[in-house]
Amino acid sequence: MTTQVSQPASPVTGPLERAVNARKGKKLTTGRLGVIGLVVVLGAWQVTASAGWVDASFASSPVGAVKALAHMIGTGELWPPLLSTLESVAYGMIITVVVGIPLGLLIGRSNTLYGLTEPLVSIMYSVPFVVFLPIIIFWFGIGAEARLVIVVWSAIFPLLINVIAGARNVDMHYLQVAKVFCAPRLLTLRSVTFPATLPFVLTGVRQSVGRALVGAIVAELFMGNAGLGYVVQTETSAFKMDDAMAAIVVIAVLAIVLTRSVAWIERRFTFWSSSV
Amino acid sequence: MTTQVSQPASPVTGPLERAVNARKGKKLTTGRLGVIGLVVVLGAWQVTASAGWVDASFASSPVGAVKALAHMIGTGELWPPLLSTLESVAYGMIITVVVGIPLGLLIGRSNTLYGLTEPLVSIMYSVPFVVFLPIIIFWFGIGAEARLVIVVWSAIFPLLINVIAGARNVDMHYLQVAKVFCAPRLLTLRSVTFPATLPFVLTGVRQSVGRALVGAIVAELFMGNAGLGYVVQTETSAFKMDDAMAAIVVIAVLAIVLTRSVAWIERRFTFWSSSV
Amino acid sequence: GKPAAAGGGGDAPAAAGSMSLTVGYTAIGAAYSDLYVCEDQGVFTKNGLDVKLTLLNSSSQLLAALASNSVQIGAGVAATTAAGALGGVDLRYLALPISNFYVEMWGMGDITSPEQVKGKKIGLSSPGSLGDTAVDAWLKDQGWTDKDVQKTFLKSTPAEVTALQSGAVDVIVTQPPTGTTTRNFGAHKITDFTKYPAAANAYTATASWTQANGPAVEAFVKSEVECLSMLHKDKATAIDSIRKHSGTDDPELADAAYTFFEPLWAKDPKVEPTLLAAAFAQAAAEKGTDAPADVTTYIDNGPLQSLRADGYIDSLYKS
Amino acid sequence: MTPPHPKLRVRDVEIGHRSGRKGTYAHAVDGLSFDVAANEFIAVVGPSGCGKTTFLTAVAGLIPISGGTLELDDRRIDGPGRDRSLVFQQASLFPWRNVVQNIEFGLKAHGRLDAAGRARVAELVELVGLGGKGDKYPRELSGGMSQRVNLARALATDPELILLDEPFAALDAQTREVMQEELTRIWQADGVQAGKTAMFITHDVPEAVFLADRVLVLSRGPAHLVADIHIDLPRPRTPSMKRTPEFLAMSDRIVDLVMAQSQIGKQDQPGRRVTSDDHAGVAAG
Amino acid sequence: MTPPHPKLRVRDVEIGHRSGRKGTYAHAVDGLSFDVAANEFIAVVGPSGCGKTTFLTAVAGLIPISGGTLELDDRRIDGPGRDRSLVFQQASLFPWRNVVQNIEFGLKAHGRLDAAGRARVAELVELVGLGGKGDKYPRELSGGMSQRVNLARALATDPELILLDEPFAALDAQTREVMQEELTRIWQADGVQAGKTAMFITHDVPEAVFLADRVLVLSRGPAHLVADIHIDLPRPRTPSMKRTPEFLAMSDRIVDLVMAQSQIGKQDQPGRRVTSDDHAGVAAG
Ligand SMILES: Nc1ncnc2c1ncn2[C@@H]1O[C@H](COP(=O)(O)OP(=O)(O)OP(=O)(O)O)[C@@H](O)[C@H]1O
Ligand SMILES: Nc1ncnc2c1ncn2[C@@H]1O[C@H](COP(=O)(O)OP(=O)(O)OP(=O)(O)O)[C@@H](O)[C@H]1O
Ligand SMILES: [Mg+2]
Ligand SMILES: [Mg+2]
Repeated sequence: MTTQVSQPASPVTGPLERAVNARKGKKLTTGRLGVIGLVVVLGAWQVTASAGWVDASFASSPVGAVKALAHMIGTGELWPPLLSTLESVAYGMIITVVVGIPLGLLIGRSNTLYGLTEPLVSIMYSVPFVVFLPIIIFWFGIGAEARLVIVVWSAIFPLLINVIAGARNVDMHYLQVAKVFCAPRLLTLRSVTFPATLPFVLTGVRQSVGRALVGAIVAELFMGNAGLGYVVQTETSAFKMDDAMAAIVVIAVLAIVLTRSVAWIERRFTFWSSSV
Repeated sequence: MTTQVSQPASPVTGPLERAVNARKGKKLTTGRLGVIGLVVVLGAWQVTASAGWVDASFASSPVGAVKALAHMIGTGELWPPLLSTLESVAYGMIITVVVGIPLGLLIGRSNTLYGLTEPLVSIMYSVPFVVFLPIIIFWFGIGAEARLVIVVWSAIFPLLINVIAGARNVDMHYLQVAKVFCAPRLLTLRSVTFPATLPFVLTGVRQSVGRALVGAIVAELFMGNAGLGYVVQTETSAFKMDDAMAAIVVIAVLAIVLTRSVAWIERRFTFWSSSV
Repeated sequence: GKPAAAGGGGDAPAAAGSMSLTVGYTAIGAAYSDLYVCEDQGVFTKNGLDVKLTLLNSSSQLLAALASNSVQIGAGVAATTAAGALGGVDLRYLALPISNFYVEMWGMGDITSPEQVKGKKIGLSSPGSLGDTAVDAWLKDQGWTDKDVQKTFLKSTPAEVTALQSGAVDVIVTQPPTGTTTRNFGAHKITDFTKYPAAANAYTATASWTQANGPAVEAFVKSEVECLSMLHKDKATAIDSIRKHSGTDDPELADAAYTFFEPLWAKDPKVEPTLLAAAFAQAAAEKGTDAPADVTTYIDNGPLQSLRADGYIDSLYKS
Repeated sequence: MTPPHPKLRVRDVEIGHRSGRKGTYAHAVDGLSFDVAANEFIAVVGPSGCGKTTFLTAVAGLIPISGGTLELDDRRIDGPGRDRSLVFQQASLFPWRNVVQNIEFGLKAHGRLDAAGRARVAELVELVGLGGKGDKYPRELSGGMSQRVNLARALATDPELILLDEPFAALDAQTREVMQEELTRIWQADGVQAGKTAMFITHDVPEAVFLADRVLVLSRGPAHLVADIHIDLPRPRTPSMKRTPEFLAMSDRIVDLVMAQSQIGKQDQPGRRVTSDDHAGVAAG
Repeated sequence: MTPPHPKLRVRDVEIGHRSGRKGTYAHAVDGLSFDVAANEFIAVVGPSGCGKTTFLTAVAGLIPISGGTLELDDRRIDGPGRDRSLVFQQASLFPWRNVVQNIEFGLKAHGRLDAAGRARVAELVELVGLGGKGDKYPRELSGGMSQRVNLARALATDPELILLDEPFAALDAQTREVMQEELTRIWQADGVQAGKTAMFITHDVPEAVFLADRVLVLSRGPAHLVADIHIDLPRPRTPSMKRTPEFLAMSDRIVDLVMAQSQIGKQDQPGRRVTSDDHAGVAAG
């Protein structure tokens, strides 16, 4: 994704430097720019809070949140909820990826399966799982198992929808090659449909990671006695907005770290792709 | 997406019939299959409920839900909350699509913008907006405006992430054509990047619709006095699971109808595409 | 329509003298029957108010809604709203229709007495909810700490009941008439918390709004007093409203709820400073700050006093 | 002329495409009939857009025919088979596989990617002049290089029937000559391999004459057979034969036939001269 | 030989590609120098993979050069310009636009899609033999048809410098001849339009000789100039010229030059015979 010398921004200026810096430069820049973007937003937030345009007792402020965070790190209070949340997310993502990608490819490449599952996927994605909480509790209790169900439920549908869409949009030419060589279904799925779908898969995984985090947090909000979501919940109800925001900051950092990992995988596996 | 005679399922059997039925057949089938899939799931649910594997007082049952729904339709109770929810979803989707697609294309085609916004998008997508509810209420109140904010917040990020990913994966050849003819940035975005990204855009819109519905329902759950989510909430807390499930059924039907509309748009606008 | 300007912070009053207001409450249940009756019987309208009732999911959302002036008067657990007051939202407590913890503890199987709950899992709706605060009071009364039980927050009543039934928690704390439903699943009542006095269900508004909208406050308090009297005197009307608003169309359940709440509803809903002080103390302990020495500054009993003084309250209970 | 059990039997074949939003149906091949014997090398020529690719794709089993009979070894073609392979007109390489992996694909699909298979792939990489470029990815290849990978991929599975759709169109003279020679060698079954049948689409008539046992000339679309010309030049053929009068005459005749079918410059621009002298010139060009 | 102010000035040009996961840098063009005068028709030939497309893409302004000077009208080329257009080797049509819309794209990009523009597009559709197929979408086109749309798209903007990368590779003899004639006509600036400069990549040496004022022969990659051959055949040229001895001699000479550069069948297979007789044969083929 990142090495295309043959595609400078238009208009082409300073071709030589560009060609030389292209690879390393761009990577660094993305990281730096991200920091800039964050700093701008945090700055704006701090300014609005300091200037009193928002009430810091509701919106907290970056300074307050960082102080609270530092305190949480200092006392070590941060680690148990963080680990608890990470555990849910990790297990949930493993299940989601292992189940979601092959299933999505299968559904996407079969008109019958697609027809059968399409409305179900729509429903499961569009009905907030909050309304199914009693059933989840009834079947899975309120422990780690139920949290896992919620994380997977939350994470798998964005992945499925993306993988299915990708599999249905695979370039016909690739499939024809597979067909002409009588490639077995599994090989076609693994070596043709999957790589051809990779941009969709990775977009799906990226969203899944986000949704897994949301799922974990919400599970903790809704049936928690542990985890970052639980911290947010209790601190908010005690109106300790700085502490709540500190937990949210941790969630945000998690989100960035997880997404970056996916981006790294993306670069690693789609280097052959021709764009950007 | 549907007319490729040149791509029969492997192995090719009965080529003639296939060629003749290809177009109409497949469309009908998708619809029918979807119904079959739903009926199977509903049947399983009814059986588990009747057999007592789940307690119908928690999980309701299809028969109970349908009865309750019929009653809600009979008394006309259904329409005000349905309209209220639909209104939120409709306005939310208009904003989401109008803002999300161009913004996503812009971000995806600019490394600078991408770098700047990437972590923010990750955060906004991965931090459940539930934790920001107090801030949303503080700024936007608890009326239609706040509901709209929640719907858009909920809906726009899946769209953005998909459109950005699509725009970053546009086939280099297409962009080179645009470049060689010195196409202005706007034309390139509209006539090249956008159509080339369409499969991603539509996957994003599809998810957006789902998320908009979730957003509307959750907004109603959390600060409602109207809408289907509110109905679910009141009926659930009164333990009238059949009625709650009836509202959920309506949400599910909405989900299917909205998704189908997107699928229809998809067929309408990507007929030139070469797969499935 | 959106009730008020956005982003105004806590000091943006609605148009001075406006008689239309939004009242927020934080749970669905018979506890708010006074509001339901006021709306159903046109009491608000009669007193010149244009009131819209709105459900908010938690007391922290209620605080935000009050501070942004999207809700003008809110009904919530005083201990939780007090945390907001300590956090800088300048609140006034206007009325206290119930001054006990109106929740019960239900359990399954062999747990029959409160003592057996030690070390067990308690299902609650959310942190800072009435049930949560009630459990805290009860723990203190038992001489236990919150280490002695395991609180689990499940957000919604059905989730609590499900968790109880499936054994995920050992007991749950809920508002009537939910518990009565639980009985159908084999649960039994272990204890109720009505014996603990508390500023349970307090009506709150921001100081600035209260100052700017004296007539509206008076009209609201007057309506409130009248509706409480209707609850006491007219069971049929009360049950109708309960059935209509709390979603319980089962007459038996509505009756049970009424029977539970009737003795708890105050006739004169004045804000008791001692109860409020206790709420503030609890909030301060939670927050790790000092409780205010004098909570009376947070109380605005003025309208009630004058209603009492001119004999209006008494007149409601004659005949 | 036609053996009783031909390798490939084409009778009144009709193939169509459904196209556009409304799904209108149009014939690309209509009433095409001929037979191919085992071990024959068939070249197919015809005007651009007449239906050559469509027909070859049908023989490969990728699209169904809508009428007539299409039989391979007396069995109806109703899907792709391991006995056939196709050099696609558009290279259609997998961008996520490098040169070697692309060439290996067919063998992998057949479950034959053993040591011998790998050796064959390595040999093919050299053969198509990509030695040392085995680890390049498709987007790093030039047009001609991609086409050669495409060719090598089809040859790797050692099929009985090789279908080639303009495989040399993007190659320079030297590379083209070497490829022609290799193709002939492979087709002639050197060493252990059995003899093969080849069907070769090209626009280069001298190339068709040089390589083929028979040249089939297709009509303008929808394609049917216009001429079936036996090339009785002796084998092995050497490039020097291309300058002989017989060769030139044969080429000219076929070029005339193709030109008579071409849709362009006829009805559209009726004023344009099309003399037999012109044809001869183009035939040599 | 070289005018003082050439249209295009190429001096020691060096172009590279970064490739693979590790981003190794490899030269595709190295030390290429020549000039092109205004209104010249230049044909470029060279072995497959030598760097022709890379160079043409740089002239189009799509990729930067990494060394040397590349000037058009005395100004450094640092991006695409409206004065140039490119016929891509891979047709690269927009699959979401039909034939007419694809051809219109350049005009639309220039903001010149008025009535006259539309008329020109309609004319081009006829000219490339796609009359009546204007509403077809790319996936419904044959290989040759796509290539013609690609050609028409580049011609539609009426550029001063036309860059063509093997535009006729997939066309049959008749279509190719008509296209050659049309290209010559457009280049010669019939009617109101000003004269144009053309740079044309092909593997068909006789075609190069037939069309060009000068044929540039590039070395095996990284490409530099091997020969710069003036073709002094009179214009207008007729197809019959292709059979004259001068023409054939010229072609043979160029084929020899290209073959000497080709990487295949030389070091890789040293045993293969490459005689000048062979070359001649291929040159005519
Ligand atoms: N997928 C398709 N849908 C609709 N029409 C098609 C499709 N593919 C090809 N056609 C049409 O069928 C006809 C034959 O196309 P085909 O590709 O077989 O031609 P061809 O002989 O291979 O031409 P060329 O020499 O240019 O490659 C053309 O008119 C083309 O427009
Ligand atoms: N994007 C790229 N990345 C890396 N290497 C490339 C890239 N494009 C081309 N190359 C390499 O550059 C060299 C020249 O390629 P180019 O496409 O210019 O050849 P060409 O002369 O046009 O060949 P052909 O006649 O086969 O089209 C080749 O070795 C090729 O592998
Ligand atoms: Mg073809
Ligand atoms: Mg090239």
